[in-house]
Amino acid sequence: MPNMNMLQAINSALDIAMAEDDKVLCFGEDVGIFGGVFRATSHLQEKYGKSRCFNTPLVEQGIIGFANGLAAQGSVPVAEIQFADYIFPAFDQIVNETAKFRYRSGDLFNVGGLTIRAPYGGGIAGGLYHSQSPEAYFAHTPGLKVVVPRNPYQAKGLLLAAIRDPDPVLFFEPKRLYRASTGEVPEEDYQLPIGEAEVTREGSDVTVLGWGAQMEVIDRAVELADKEGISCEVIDLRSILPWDEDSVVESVLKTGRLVITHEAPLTGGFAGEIAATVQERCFLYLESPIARVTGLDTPFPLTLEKEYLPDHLKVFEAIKASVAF
Amino acid sequence: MPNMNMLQAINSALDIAMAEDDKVLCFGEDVGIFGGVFRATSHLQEKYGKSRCFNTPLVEQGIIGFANGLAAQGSVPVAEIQFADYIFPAFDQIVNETAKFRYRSGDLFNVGGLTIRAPYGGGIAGGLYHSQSPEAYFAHTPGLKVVVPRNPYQAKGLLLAAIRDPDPVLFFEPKRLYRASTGEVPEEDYQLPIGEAEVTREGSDVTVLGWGAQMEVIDRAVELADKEGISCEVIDLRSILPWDEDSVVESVLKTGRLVITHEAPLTGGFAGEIAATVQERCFLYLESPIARVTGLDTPFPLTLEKEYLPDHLKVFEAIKASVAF
Amino acid sequence: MTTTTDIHTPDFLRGDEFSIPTFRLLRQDGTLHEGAEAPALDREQALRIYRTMVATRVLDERMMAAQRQGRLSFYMQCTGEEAAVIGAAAALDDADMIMSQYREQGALVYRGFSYDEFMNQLFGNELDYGKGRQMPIHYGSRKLHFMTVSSPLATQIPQATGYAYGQKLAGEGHCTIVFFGEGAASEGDFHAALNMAAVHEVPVIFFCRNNGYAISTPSIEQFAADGVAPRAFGYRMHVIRVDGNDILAVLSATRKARRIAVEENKPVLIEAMTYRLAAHSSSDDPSGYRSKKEEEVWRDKDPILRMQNWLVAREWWNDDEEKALQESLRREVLETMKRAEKRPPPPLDSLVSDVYADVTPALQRQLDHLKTHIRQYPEAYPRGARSLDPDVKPRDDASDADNRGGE
Amino acid sequence: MTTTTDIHTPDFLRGDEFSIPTFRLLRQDGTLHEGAEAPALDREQALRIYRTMVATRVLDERMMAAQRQGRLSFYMQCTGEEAAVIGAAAALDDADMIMSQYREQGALVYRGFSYDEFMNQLFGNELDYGKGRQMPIHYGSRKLHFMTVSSPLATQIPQATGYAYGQKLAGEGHCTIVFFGEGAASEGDFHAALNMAAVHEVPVIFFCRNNGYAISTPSIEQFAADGVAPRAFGYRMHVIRVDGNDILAVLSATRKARRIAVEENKPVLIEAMTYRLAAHSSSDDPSGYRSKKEEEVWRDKDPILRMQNWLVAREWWNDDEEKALQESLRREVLETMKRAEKRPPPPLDSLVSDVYADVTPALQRQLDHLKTHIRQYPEAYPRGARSLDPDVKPRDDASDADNRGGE
Ligand SMILES: Cc1ncc(C[n+]2csc(CCOP(=O)(O)OP(=O)(O)O)c2C)c(N)n1
Ligand SMILES: Cc1ncc(C[n+]2csc(CCOP(=O)(O)OP(=O)(O)O)c2C)c(N)n1
Ligand SMILES: [Mg+2]
Ligand SMILES: [Mg+2]
Repeated sequence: MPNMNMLQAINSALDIAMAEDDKVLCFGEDVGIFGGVFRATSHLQEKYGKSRCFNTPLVEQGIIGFANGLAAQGSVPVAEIQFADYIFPAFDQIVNETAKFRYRSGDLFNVGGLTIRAPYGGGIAGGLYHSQSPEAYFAHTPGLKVVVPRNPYQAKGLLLAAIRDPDPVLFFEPKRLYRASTGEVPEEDYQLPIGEAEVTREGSDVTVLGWGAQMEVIDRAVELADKEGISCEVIDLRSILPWDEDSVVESVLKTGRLVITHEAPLTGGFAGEIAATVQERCFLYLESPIARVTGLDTPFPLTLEKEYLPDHLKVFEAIKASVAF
Repeated sequence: MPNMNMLQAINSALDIAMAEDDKVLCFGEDVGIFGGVFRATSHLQEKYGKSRCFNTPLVEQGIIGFANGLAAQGSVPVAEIQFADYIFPAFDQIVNETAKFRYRSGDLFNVGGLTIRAPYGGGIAGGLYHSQSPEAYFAHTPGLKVVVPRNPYQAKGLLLAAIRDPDPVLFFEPKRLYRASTGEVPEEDYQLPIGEAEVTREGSDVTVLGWGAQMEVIDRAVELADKEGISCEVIDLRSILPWDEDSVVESVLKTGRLVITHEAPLTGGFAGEIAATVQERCFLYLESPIARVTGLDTPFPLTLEKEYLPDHLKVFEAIKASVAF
Repeated sequence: MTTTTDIHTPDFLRGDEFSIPTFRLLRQDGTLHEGAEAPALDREQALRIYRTMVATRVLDERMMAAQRQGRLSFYMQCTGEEAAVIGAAAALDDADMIMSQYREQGALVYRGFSYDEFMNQLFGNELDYGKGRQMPIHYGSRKLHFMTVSSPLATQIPQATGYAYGQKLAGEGHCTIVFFGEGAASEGDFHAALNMAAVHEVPVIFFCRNNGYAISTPSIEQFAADGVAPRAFGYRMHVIRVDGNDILAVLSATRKARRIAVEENKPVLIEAMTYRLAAHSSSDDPSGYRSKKEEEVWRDKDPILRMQNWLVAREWWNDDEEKALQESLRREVLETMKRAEKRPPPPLDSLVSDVYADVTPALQRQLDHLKTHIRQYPEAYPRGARSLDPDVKPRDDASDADNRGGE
Repeated sequence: MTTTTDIHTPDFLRGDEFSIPTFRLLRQDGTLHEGAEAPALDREQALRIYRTMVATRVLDERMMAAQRQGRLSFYMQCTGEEAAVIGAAAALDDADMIMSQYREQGALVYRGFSYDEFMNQLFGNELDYGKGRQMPIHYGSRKLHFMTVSSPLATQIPQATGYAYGQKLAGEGHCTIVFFGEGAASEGDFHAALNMAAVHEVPVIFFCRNNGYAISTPSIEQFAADGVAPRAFGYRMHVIRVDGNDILAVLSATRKARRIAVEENKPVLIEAMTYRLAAHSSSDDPSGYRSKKEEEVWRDKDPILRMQNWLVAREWWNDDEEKALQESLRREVLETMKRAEKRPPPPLDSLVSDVYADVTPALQRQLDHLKTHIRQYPEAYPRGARSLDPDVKPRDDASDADNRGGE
């Protein structure tokens, strides 16, 4: 099996999807000949022609409006938003249109073919507008699916699943892992399930939950905890919407403790939803308060990014506090 | 004290603010001579002239972009979005610009003068696009304040406070109460505090929390509970962001139980944030799981609106379940 | 990039360098303008168009009356704009996609949407294709290639660009027409849509109904320019302005637009100058923002009468036929309305279906919980209860209609 | 509404009915075009402008080099567009508001922003007005009436309309100029801004730098029309296209634009035709999407050399002065850079200030919690730890610069 970084894995998924189905199209700002500013769409225009892989004008609301129309027509658009921070001009098209297309028409029309890819997250010295993690904004929107991969293998399998999923999917790619995360990735076609969390490590004392780039942070924290004799169960949520309540609940029923971490600000972040659900479903089994380790309730900073981010030390401290409660 | 409905109370607040300060401007779609589709800005153009109260072209992103610029210049814009469902085209201007203006400039510039008014919520046979409650989308955005009044008295006092607040405020008005809710409202100027919840009824068995139009629903549920001998403490959160954690926690430490209700869908709704925070701060005092009574995780329906909405019976059942746990 | 001539003095253009003329064929009295030539139109299609216009008008009048009686929560009329909408629809292939704003029911009538189908949507009953989820007038029909209406303005415009791009790739010779008001054209989505369509050479017809108002806002407060048409120059897009009350001109212009779209893969902008004769919607009262006199001027330009005059002059139509048509249509409206009103609401399960292709486990749990609750309080939820137990008689309260929004 | 002439055949306009000429005064050799007249410009202002252009170029060259050495995480150059930006700034009153996109540092230099001030922002140190929160090049200055740069494209354009509306109400005779690229002009916010400015008669100058590219996307994939200028017709707005490498033409056009804006309260659109000579940013490599040959063509149109030729011909400038200026500027860049690099980061408290006018109790709790944590692991947070205990030496890792984004 070849070794790939996350960008290569994503490129491979797009390549397979486009080769298999003429209806799959990739477009967005600079995704054509340049292959996107991160090069996720490299060589696709060469291979599949300008009508299937192309630059769009610089207008996110137009990109998603166009993609909604294409999907309603029966095409399978994979639209790129250059940075997740720039998805907001398309918020109306996503939240009022994409999400509600099937419901409002009584399933006469749907945009299930649509996938929206966007690099998200911090750790790259990007400041306010190249670092945001907007998953929670979309997770409050029935009709959307939201998926975040943690490594190249996951990225390829989940992206292929997203493209073929009968519902519209927002696919947020942890950009600080684009080149940093590498691993074995099958060259051929495969899919990973959407809507299912994955237990990446079993343990008994506390459940530690995250997604995307935070999984690496969690792994480091859990190693520190391991050295202190704390046995952590680790869950990668993978799908933020719909999320796999049952797997999380099952784990917490076993460990009695839960630490959730994400980069987005605390207030209104998706950890709140998980904590609210878990406290309800595991009430009598919880041995300590569910802890959230997140970004601060501020815009994303630059010089003090390290201080802002929920890193392994902060997660480690939360694990210890949870177990010691 | 005169009796006013909520629209009259809002109109009175705008009138006072414009009379007092030349820098206050009101604008939006149809707010000029027509006074807005709900008539909240009636007579303001007559009184203060077309340059201070006017129709804008039909473009929400422009209305808020324009308002941001005006506020940065030192004016005090009160922009109306005709329905909260139509605020999403302005999402980028609000979330990336309004919210981050002061922070990103190190306080060189700010848009603290800005107030955005929008009617929100269901119960008027409005279906998907005249019923939404989008407060949670904004509550995940540090830098914004989000306020929701429950009756005419609150509406006037909170709106005057919002206009004068040094930070940008989103002011969501429960439109089903516009004419339905009436009460005594002072003619003169007064303000109610932003960021503070209000205990509207004291009780000992369970805390019931909501905002806006849900407060009426809660009142009806609490009466039913009262008849069954359940003593409810009722809290109107009033400010969703920043929210008054301490008052809520104080109440739950006393009652040991919490039921939260909002019209927006469950997943990612603001009740999740409150539940997550309260379970952490009141862990050892909770006698039952924190319950959330909300809209379903679907777009807002029409014919089956009654079935969809978190009405007094659903809140009542949740109260009973919480106490019986 | 641009290759233009040079100037050496700083002369600003002012936007008044040119004006866009209005294309007209038919006078109000039914005669043609001098030099005008009617488009090819046989009796059959002419009558299909005319009957559609009358059927639309009758539907609108009756349903607005029904709304005032409280039988319906909300309604919007096409009145005054029938020629613009129906003339455009008649110029298309019936399999071309139509994306409308909300005031284009005439196009649906033209394609064969029955009064029964209208009524089911208006009353949100179990036969409504939209399953009673959207407000009245949010029609849609897959078989008639008419995209379900969505309330947020202008969102359909870039969607039309995308839809048409897909049609171009599919290569079956179809195009998309997208309708919108001169108000909606102020949205950012308008700019996105036209620019992308021009860059990507998409077979789409942008059809702007410039009816003078966006609710209460007159077009002079909507834009400073001479209408919407001049914007086409900014995209190097084919454009025409047409008398929107002139069925022949609209038909002719849209036919030509369709040829440009389908044969050259070029987008086209049509601005139809017309007037919203009725209130914006059943929630609106125009007396607060415009004069009766202004309305009268436009009532004299009624597009249906104009076509009737033309038909009568050709002896394709007469008073008796008119009377018979009106009567049968009125009867049909009342009958279908009664049928639709009586039909039960959509089943409770429709609350959670179609959010996703499959109902998620969490949604199923929410539905189950709701069912338990409704069984506990059946009187409080007559519609839901009836769905759970079909023998329960619906006992809807009329308060929905009183409580409607103000838009 | 519109009063236009009538036509009776369906003739579509195609957008090629007119073309917008380019206003030019100065040839590359420093002589004026025939018939051209230089704008009023005394030696002092001419040299202020020229020195600004050179200071901008030197800053850009040095900082891009510093970025390549890993001293800086990110940089963007104005190179090739100095005449457009600085010519426009020079035409204004120094108290007019400037809202820039991000490539307009020349306007800041013109207003007197010092290299020290630039460096403090670029290195995000404790003296950065923006408190180290935004990426390099996001300058702002309240005293110089230069709005802090914000990365989301085009958001500043409707803000400029609003700002200028406020200026009009204030009645002090000021206007706002807003800069943006031809790429950003595709955003919906552009349409909103120009339309609202025209309707509300706002003293704003929309200044489009059409430099041929938006990152890798050439302008022919950005729009089908002849540039951005023709869009003005859609708003009935004054418009001029100007040679953006011609300082005299830009100055002259913008002066006239300012008069129209301030005296007539009318918005104006200026399209400056220029070229982005450097990469989009330090993260970009243009060799993947454009030819060296194309770049060479534009290098021969260097706006600074062009002005130099003009100045030298008038004997307002000579080689020695040039050499001395270049040397002193280079020295100053290096000195100020060293100073800025050494300065400590902003204090830890700056993480939570300015979110609101006052720090909320919840944010204060989050900060307190963070402080406790940092005290526990000071080595892991050298910047934060130093702020808590100023004696701790900063031990920043250089990985920031390696890990930068790809834009
Ligand atoms: C995004 C959005 N903003 C506001 C509204 C509320 N609204 C509904 S119709 C309307 C006026 C539309 O005017 P126009 O586009 O000219 O169409 P017309 O009603 O004249 O046919 C407004 C403001 C909406 N539906 N969507
Ligand atoms: C809303 C938004 N979308 C995308 C980006 C990413 N981006 C930054 S610069 C740029 C190109 C801008 O091109 P143009 O406006 O022509 O300005 P230029 O760089 O040529 O000066 C893009 C796509 C952004 N910053 N904001
Ligand atoms: Mg209109
Ligand atoms: Mg450019």
